[in-house]
Amino acid sequence: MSIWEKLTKIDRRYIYLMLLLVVMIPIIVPFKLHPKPMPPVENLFNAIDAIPPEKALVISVDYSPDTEPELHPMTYALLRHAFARHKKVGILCISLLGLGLAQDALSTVTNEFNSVATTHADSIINGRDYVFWGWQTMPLVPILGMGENIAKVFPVDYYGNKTDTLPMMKKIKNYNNVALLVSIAGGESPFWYITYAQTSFGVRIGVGSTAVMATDFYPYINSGQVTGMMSGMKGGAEYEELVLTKLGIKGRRKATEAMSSQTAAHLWIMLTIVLGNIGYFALRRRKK
Amino acid sequence: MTHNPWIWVSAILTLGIFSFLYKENPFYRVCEHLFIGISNGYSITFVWHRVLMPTLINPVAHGEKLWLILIAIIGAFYFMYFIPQISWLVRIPIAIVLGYGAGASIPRGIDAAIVQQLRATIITRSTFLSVYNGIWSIVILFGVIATISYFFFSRERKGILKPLSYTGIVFIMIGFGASFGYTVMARVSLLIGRLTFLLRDWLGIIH
Amino acid sequence: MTMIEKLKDFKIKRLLFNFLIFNLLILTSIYAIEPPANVVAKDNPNDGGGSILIQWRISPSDSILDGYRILRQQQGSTEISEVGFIGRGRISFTDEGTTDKMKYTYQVVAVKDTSEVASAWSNPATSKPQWFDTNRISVVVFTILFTFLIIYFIERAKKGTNLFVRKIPGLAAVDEAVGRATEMGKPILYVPGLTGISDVATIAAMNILGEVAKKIAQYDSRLIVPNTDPIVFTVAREVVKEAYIQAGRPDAFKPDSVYFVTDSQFAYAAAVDGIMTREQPATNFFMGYFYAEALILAETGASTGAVQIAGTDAVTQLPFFITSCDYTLLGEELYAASAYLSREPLLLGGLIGQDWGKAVIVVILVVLTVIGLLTNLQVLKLF
Amino acid sequence: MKVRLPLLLVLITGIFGALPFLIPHHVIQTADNEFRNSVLVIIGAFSLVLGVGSIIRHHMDKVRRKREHWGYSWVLLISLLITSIIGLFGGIDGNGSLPTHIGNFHFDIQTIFIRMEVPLGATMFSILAFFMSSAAYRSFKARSFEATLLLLTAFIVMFGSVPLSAYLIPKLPHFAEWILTVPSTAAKRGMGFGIALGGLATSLKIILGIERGWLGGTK
Repeated sequence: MSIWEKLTKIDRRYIYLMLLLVVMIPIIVPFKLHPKPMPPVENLFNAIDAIPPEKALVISVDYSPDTEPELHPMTYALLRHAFARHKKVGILCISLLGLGLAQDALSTVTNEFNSVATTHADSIINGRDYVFWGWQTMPLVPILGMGENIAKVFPVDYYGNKTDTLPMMKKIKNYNNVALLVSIAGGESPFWYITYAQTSFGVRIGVGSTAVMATDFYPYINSGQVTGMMSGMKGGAEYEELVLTKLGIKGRRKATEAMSSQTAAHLWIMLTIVLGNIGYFALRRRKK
Repeated sequence: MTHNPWIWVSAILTLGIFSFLYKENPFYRVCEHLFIGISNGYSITFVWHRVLMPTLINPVAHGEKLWLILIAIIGAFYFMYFIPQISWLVRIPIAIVLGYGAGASIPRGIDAAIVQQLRATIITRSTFLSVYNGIWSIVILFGVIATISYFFFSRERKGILKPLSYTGIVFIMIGFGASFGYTVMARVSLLIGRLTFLLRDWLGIIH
Repeated sequence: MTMIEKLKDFKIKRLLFNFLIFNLLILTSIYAIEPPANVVAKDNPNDGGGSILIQWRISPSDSILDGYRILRQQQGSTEISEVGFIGRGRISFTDEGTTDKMKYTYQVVAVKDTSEVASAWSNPATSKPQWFDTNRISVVVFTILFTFLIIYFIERAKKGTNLFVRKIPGLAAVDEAVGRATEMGKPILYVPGLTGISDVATIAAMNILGEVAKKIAQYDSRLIVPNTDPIVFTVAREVVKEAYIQAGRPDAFKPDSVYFVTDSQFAYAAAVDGIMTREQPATNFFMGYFYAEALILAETGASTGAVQIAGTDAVTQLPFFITSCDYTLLGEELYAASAYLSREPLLLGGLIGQDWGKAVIVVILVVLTVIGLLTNLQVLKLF
Repeated sequence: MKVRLPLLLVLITGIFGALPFLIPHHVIQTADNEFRNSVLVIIGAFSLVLGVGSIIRHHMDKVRRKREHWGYSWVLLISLLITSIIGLFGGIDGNGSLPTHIGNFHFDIQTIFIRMEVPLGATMFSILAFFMSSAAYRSFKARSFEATLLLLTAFIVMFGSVPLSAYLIPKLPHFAEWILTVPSTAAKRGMGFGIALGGLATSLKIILGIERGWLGGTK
């Protein structure tokens, strides 16, 4: 058998094994990548950068553990950005399963900041710099209710504090004090925010979405209803890159690390296409 | 390595399914049959606790909506399938489900897939407010017409239909290639998720 | 006064002045907000009753407001209740809690912090349900048009007009594939998609199954039909049984060849993968609606060396069937296939009616685009 | 009776199914809600009996006749039985009459679902990544013009979605996005029109009793 013939007849199991290796090795030892941010991601970053001190960023953690690899890094990146710029952050969950994830992201990122903070002002303090409102049943209740009074929707926060006694909440009453609301979701909750929170209260909406869902949101970016968007692992990685280059915040960049696997997998699949075609053309020429 | 027995169970089942990639084997067969058994068991549970209890048994037991008993009898016609003489009774519940499904899909299908799509495809002057948008809308309109022409069945592909339907298949193939390439990204993320579970939650190699 | 005293005096004066200005600012910020005007209430159109639409002219001080509180008073009652709150910049609100035939009046209150300014009361309005949704006229028109086309051609077919349907590539392979399985002494696998019986793709899959089963009965091959929907399972079994009767071989029908597996998507995929690798079918048919499992099934089938014929209207899954199967029916070709295979006039007539429907769509697209570009007519308002 | 009654029912429920989209009146909307949330749900629940009955019979038969691989049928039957018992008597949240934990070890139906069914399903789903690579290797060959188009667009979109491409060919990610939003949209929309018409025709034929395949071939 000639080498060309061999190229057309690689056992599928070798192809599988290679894919397994190219995905697994970078998970263990990620390589350095610097994704180039696309416009929707940059828009989201700039919108958060421009939040005035009297207004807040709201992050709605609407995903559950099954989409964690794609979406969780986005929450990390947003929190890092907001805390580095000392923006006020409010966090809520539409899905009950999101509570644990939001709590994980908050504690990890606040620890990152507080472990290097030297002064009280540098630290990230619950109630002053951020409030974790928790979860409220039936999505429409918080989505509409926050337009009138956030403290009414969430009388106590996730940790059991009375919400309206928290210093940050003195200024953050409702959507009027929210500069941007980012819904990170594997499902359609960003649509609910667009349909209800935006049309009734005019709040600006950002989206973090899985790659599969992302195409559904593009029309809303074009129409200006969505201010910015991160789509899939790639979107998360691009945001992490912005946080790294523009703010110099290190921290673990999980999406970028996973992008190593993603990149390697894509390149490998592209290589298999090339291999298959080289063999095919070589054989065809010989037959002629 | 974790001491949580459930994580071990999940990890072993994960490996069992992956083993199919090498070849079909007894380990995979066990996982496959377990999967079918559990999924059916879960469906039974779910239907009982989350469907029949709240929508049928509880209301009837409280003396509300007694007409639901009639519906339950119609539903029970499915059991007649196992009795050959009266097995035709199965057609009654099927007819109800099928008829409603067909009827409901007519106006909704026309609205979503025809009226709304026509609206989105037709070009007007305001489409040209942005020049690029205008040009791409023309390409889309042309592509839509070409694609439709590929699916004319009652005419031979002669005359104008020949080049038009050929252009149609060009659009279709480009669309399919794009879908394929795009889906690769999503599927690899799933694999990353599974491998992360094995390496982190089970083996504890990474953090 | 010394220079220093003058300076002090000036400072005090400036302080006083600042204080005054400051107070004035606070006062104006409280009293400057103005109410919205022209509050009009009317029955919310195209609804099932129980809601009233309230519209107003925006408050001149809208930009500094928190929003608007909407108050309602039922005629003949003194009680005033708040029915909602809406953000600044909005000019309408729908009160969805009204009782039909009751008269209500509304007041819109501009709110900033603790200060509020109310508009005048609106006209009284009542809510009532509508029997027809006028936004959906276009849907009705299209339904009537397409229904007419389809019924007309079915009637023509019934009268025996000769109806032409061009060859559909891939279908010629069906005979060949069944024959090949017989020669090899291997079974034929038929997967009827993952959706319920009212899905068009499933209905088409059942029609094709009938034709395939007839051929299988003639050739005396073995058929396997695993199902994921209980109702589709019963229908599939009847269809196969009927096909064996029509082929004159009722005794050859094995009821066990058509069975239910599970309604869980990936458990089903795992099971079919197992069947394909263990039973080694010579031919696999994938007909109907599929989700992500499409490629799992098709790639496993390809690895066993089976001839694969797929057909689906699930556009997102078509690329995967195209790459992994020998023949693929694209979208609508799946529906056409059942007509083409059975040659039944009713199905053929329907197919030709659909072709005319498509022609109508192309004409509408072209004509309205030309009008939309040449004139300023709002053609999109037609829909 | 065996044919007329089902056909009449299909006609009635078919018309009833179409009306709520056009008539907002609450009488119709309430009836429609009740029909969807009670009638269809209950009938659907009963249909599961058919399915589960079939799978149990299929595997019992395998065991009885000692067909090839009959041992695995036991795995299926026993796991089906155990999960059903735990689920039915242990309650969906694990608070039923049957105890579903020993000390700290919980084995209620939700735990079984999350720890067994979910990983099994997720792994099956992730296998797609492997199958995509082998499908790409085997079938993405430039055999014809159309096949080449498929191959090239898949290649461009795949490359466009990795960070590397933005450095090598800065315009590529935008081009990939353009393919998704312009030609791909056109093809999907064009196919959608035909599919919708096919759906309409089939639904009409079902309601009017022209399409009777679902009766099991009884003409």
